[in-house]
Amino acid sequence: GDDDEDGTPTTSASGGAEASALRLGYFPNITHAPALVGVNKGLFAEALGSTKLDAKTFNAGPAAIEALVSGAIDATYIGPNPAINSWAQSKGQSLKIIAGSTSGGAGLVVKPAINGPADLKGKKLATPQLGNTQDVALRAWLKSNNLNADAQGGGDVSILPQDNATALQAFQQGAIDGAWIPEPFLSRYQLEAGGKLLVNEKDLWTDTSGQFVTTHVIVSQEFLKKYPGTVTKLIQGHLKALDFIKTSDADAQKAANAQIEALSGKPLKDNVLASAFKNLTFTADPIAASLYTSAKHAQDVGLLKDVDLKGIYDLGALNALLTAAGQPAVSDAAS
Amino acid sequence: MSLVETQTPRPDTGRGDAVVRLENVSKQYGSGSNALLALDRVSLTVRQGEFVCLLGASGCGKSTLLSLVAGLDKITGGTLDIGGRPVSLMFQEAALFPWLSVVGNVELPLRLQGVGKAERRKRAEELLEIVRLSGFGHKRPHELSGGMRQRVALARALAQNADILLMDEPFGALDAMTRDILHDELERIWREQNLTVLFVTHNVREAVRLGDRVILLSSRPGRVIEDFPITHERPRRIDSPEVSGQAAEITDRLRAEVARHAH
Amino acid sequence: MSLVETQTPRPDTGRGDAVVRLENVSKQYGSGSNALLALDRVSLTVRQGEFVCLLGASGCGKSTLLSLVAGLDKITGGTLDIGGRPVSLMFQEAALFPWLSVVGNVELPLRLQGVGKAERRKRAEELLEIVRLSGFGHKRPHELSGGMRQRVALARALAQNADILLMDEPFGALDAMTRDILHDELERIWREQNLTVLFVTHNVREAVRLGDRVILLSSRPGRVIEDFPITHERPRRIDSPEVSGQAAEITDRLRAEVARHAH
Amino acid sequence: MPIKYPSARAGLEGAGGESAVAEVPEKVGVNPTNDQVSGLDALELAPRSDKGTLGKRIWRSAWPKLLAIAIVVLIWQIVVWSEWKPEYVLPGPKTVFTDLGDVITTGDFWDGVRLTLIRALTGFALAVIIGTAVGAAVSRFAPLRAAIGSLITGLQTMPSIMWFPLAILLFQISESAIMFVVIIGAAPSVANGLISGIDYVPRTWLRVGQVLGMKGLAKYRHLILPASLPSFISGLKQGWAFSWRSLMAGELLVIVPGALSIGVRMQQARDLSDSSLVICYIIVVLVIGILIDVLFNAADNALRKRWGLTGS
Amino acid sequence: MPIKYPSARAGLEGAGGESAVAEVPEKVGVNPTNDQVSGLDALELAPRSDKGTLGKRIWRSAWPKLLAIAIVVLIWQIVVWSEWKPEYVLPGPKTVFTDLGDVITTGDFWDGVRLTLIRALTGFALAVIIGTAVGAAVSRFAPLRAAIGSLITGLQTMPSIMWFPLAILLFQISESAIMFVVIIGAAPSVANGLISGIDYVPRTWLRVGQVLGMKGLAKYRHLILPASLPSFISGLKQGWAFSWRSLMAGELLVIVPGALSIGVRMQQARDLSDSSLVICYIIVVLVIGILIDVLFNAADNALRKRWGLTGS
Ligand SMILES: Nc1ncnc2c1ncn2[C@@H]1O[C@H](COP(=O)(O)OP(=O)(O)OP(=O)(O)O)[C@@H](O)[C@H]1O
Ligand SMILES: Nc1ncnc2c1ncn2[C@@H]1O[C@H](COP(=O)(O)OP(=O)(O)OP(=O)(O)O)[C@@H](O)[C@H]1O
Ligand SMILES: [Mg+2]
Ligand SMILES: [Mg+2]
Repeated sequence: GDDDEDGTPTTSASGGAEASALRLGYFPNITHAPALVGVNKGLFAEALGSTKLDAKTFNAGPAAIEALVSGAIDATYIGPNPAINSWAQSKGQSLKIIAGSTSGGAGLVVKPAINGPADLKGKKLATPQLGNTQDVALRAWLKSNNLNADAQGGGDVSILPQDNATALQAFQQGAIDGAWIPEPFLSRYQLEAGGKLLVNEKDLWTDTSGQFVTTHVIVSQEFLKKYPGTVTKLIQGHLKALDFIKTSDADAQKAANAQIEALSGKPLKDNVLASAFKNLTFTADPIAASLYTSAKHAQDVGLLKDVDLKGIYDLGALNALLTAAGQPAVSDAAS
Repeated sequence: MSLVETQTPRPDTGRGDAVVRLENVSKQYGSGSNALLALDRVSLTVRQGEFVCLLGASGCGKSTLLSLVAGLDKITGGTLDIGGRPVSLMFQEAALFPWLSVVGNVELPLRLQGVGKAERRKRAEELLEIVRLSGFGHKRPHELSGGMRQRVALARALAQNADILLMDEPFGALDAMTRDILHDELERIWREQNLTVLFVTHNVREAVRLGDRVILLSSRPGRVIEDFPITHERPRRIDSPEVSGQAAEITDRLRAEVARHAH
Repeated sequence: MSLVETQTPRPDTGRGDAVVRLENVSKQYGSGSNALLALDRVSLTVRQGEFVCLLGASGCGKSTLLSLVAGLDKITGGTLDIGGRPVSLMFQEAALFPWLSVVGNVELPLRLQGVGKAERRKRAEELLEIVRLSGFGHKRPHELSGGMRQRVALARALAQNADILLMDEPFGALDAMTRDILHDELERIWREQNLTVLFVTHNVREAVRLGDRVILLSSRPGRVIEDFPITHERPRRIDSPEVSGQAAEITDRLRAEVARHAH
Repeated sequence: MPIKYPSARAGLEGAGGESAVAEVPEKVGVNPTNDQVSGLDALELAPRSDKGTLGKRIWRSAWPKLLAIAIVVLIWQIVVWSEWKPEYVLPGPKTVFTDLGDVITTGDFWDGVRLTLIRALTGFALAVIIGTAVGAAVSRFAPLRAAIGSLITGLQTMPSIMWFPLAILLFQISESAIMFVVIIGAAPSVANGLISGIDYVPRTWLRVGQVLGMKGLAKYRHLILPASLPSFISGLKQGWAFSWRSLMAGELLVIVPGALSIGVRMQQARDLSDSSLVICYIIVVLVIGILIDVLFNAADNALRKRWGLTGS
Repeated sequence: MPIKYPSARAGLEGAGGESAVAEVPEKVGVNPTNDQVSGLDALELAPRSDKGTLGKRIWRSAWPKLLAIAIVVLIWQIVVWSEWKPEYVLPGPKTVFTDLGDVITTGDFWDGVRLTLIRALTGFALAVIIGTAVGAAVSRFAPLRAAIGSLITGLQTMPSIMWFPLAILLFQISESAIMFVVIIGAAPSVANGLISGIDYVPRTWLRVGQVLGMKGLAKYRHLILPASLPSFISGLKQGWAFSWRSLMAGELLVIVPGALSIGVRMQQARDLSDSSLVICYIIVVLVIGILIDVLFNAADNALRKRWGLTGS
């Protein structure tokens, strides 16, 4: 369904032009629960009406971004970093963030013997990827505790960017001393590898009352310009999914896990699933403030070039829908 | 043997035209300090339908001469002219293709000429019959003896049905009896098909038995030093007194030459 | 030539002991419908210091016999006994190693025997001198003519300095003159080193010129059909009347045999 | 002291000089019975004797493999027993084989195998066609060789992950994108195998071909291809390895819900740090790899037999 | 109508029958001047003529490559000009080469290259040693061949990512873990190349070796290895490709303080969605791959020359 986008735009009741198909990307990952639930329960299809949903899955942010910018998909659920990076590389032309999806669910898990920042000197800690949210959070946190770590893995604390699965395995074998990771690994480090939660990232985000963006929804600017109506419907479906999660938590967990199983052959363990769901908050608020702060931290530790994030959000459609539903609008302001 | 009937008739250009003409042909291998002058200003004309034998010491440049005529190597001096006629060369080594059976090897030239399957199988069988190897068609080359391989190579060369046939010591590895039989066959085919043959051998009596002329090459660099016309009536016998007599004469000349160039 | 002095003296076991003994040796290639009986109950004894020549039609099993004696193939019947003596075999094809230069090929057996560098270079040069190829040591095999390659193979076989020397048509690709010279050399080496030689050839006069005995093999399956002792005084000349006379006699016998088995 | 060469028949007649064999062992080079122990010699020089029944032959080729497997499993079990690593890091054979049993008894798994194999075979077939064409062209035209000869190996050294952006750019998210990654991984090997085979076609054969008037396609059909077949087959083998590896990476590009390809399952097992499942899939991939290799070896053996074990 | 074969000398003396060449073109098989156009023939059969000065020779081998690069860059530029994709998706050559210039002028980059190359060469060297030993052993002992012959190719088809768990298990997060992944990726190719070479050693040579009394090590040293060198070298080439690819994957495993290896830099460029940088690193990896291939080709050419372009 890669060339369906050229179908003649039809005009919907809500005003914007609509595409014949929407190609939506997401990961078979618990932080993308609204997408998992929405696809599994047919909520997107329901909202999109005559527009066909063509869902694609990815395993990592870069691939999803590559697909988005080369026109292989129109919208995708994704973490904050790939979005910022693409925004920076394209000088603000590639994408727009149109809604939040997931907040929270990250932190530093360490070996039980480590009791505080003082014990971390000379230790090895893993993060998912150099310069990503967790990596930046760890570095910022270390800095605030007067520990230094350089981009090459040197310093008081050695930071090793590794993919989550490898890092967990290394942790299980004692090859690393801890990791700053998102869900579901945050739960798995504790449940499967006997790790101790040293820092819950939630506690660091005091200005946003413990909220920080983990996943949001982006759409390619070209698609947004051409088919604003379809985008609105996508947000509608997204909101329905969020609602579903809020109202029937147990069903939502089951649906998300069923979708994960369908996509990758194996579901998450129940205890991991439950723990992860507990740590995550699913909300349409993109928590813009945390994004700006995280970007600033990244610039501070030298992992991001100066980038102007102004205009990365396009929350008009979302706010219109929220208002219509009698909910408070969300903001794209820095704080 | 029906070999001749099944072949397309060759336009009779009449015996006597120059078919292979070498004028001051030189061939140098390598260059600089490693250079080796294999042939030095060789001039030689072979007429249509002639059977010319080449004699010379080991390493004097006979194989080189044949490969130049066949167009496999390039001359480094002089002029060589074969009028674009099709040439067939039987190499000193049998050089059969190991991935083909014996009959497959013989059929190959016919296949390349687009001869149909049944037809070429028939021709190949006839040729194997001529080299006295019928019944060995399904064998692989490595299952044959040295002499048998050489005979398959001969059959393959004949299958090509070319105007000019170059033969490099074709019968060296054969016993006297088999060789006699093949001499007769070769002479018959040569006559019937009006072939032009350039034939390298070390056996002087063989050369006298077969050739219209016997050419003597000197050693390093190779040069034509003598050209003996053989005028005895055909069919000749290799053990006839005439053949032996002339062979003795040529042998003496050859010995003198080799002794002079003794290296 | 100082070749002999530089070699380790061989214990003189006295001429006359049986060195190679074949009793009812058979050799069958393949099996089932594809079986080919190459040798059938061949019995043959070669004594210490004897020079035995093998004659037979193309494909009669001469090469097979040599490879059995050399231990390259296994007999399928009978008993073969060479008393564990070192054997050297010169193949029908030169089979030189292309990654070695000419002198490298000749040196190889010496190297395998652990002869030192200077020493083996000297010996190799002497051997190349014997086969009249001094000055070609640095060439690569593909730069040689067919006859020259065969001579290098001979030098390599001689370098092995084995008790038993098996030779498969070693001089087939050589001109008469070069061959005469090598006959003399081979005879000298054979005598001086008290070698035992088994020599395959298609040239009957060559066999008579060189051999103490000439053995005739029949065709498919190969069998010993005649054993001619050659008693003429050495040194012999290949064109002497004695040699020619006995050669004619053997040729007649051979022809009769080949004609009987005509295939 | 004479050595007897005992023959099949001599053995029946009574082993007269048998004891003498041991007495002069220093010249084994000429003694075929002694050389028999070395696999290569036995393989190359000994006539193939009685073949036995089909069952016997299969058993004969299978037992060393089974023995090797048994040894590996035994060592593995011993390591597990030694409690060197906890069970969730290095599960024992029993756990793994139970899991494997569970996995391969689901129809779903076989759907995945089918999907993956179809992709692999399609991709490989295309890679062979393209690689052969490129290899033939490159070895035929000197300027082309100078221009892109080295590029071919260069391409091969690119990790397949780096082709993803380009694949997505050119083919969007589709099966074609996977094919692209597979082909670009495997075709260079095929081309290289062919080129190296062509480079080593004996000069004599080329000369024979020229005398027979072979040109263009006929020359390739009747001379170059058969003569370079051994090297070509080994190129195909390598190409298969590359295409399979690229496919495992490429399958993460497009996930077809329902029939989960092997690559996706493997990635998932890794993501879940399910060591037992990871080992299961390692075994599955190994078995497929070995089965395909057995096919290649069969082709190779047939070829060697036809060639009389080697060139003329 | 006779064809003149113009020779070097004849050309100087005046081209007498030159025009006749065109008149009988259907029998080009026997006409060496016509066959000159085909690269293979020219390569195989024509005597190598004057070599020219060193500069000239380098130029002659370089210009087709430069031309090829120029053409690729031109097509790329045209695609960019056509605005098929926005610049941030498919950056133009100018952007990329500017970035490349920036990247390669930092000392840091060269530290990374050095680190990666040292790893690659160490790993490859070890893989060659191990692969050669295994290959020789496997082709020598028939039971070993039956037992693990196919396993070798099987191992090769394992995506390197699947070795990580095992590598970490055995070597923790260390350089040794990278080496392990590299070696297990490359050694099978080397072994396979050697095995296939050994399998196709002409029977005649084996027989000569046997007559010369070669056994054991001497046989390998003086016969098997030189005879199987062509195939061995092509195995080395493939092995290099595998080891380089495995290294790129393996480098993501271990971050050594101080210098960022090429693999890590590449991944980072991808993570940052910096297309221009990604292409930069693709170019860097390609260039390294090509340079190494040029080395292999030099070895190969030397070999072919020694062999008289091919077997005897
Ligand atoms: N490819 C080559 N490269 C270099 N020198 C060569 C090459 N081929 C032949 N020669 C040399 O050219 C000379 C003539 O060789 P050629 O093969 O023509 O001899 P010949 O007369 O056929 O000898 P023979 O009777 O032994 O076959 C020899 O000295 C040989 O060393
Ligand atoms: N490897 C083999 N496999 C099957 N048959 C073989 C094999 N080698 C030889 N033969 C057959 O054995 C017979 C004898 O072959 P051999 O090579 O011993 O003959 P030869 O006497 O040396 O002949 P020539 O004088 O032509 O060299 C031939 O019929 C041949 O076809
Ligand atoms: Mg010659
Ligand atoms: Mg023979």
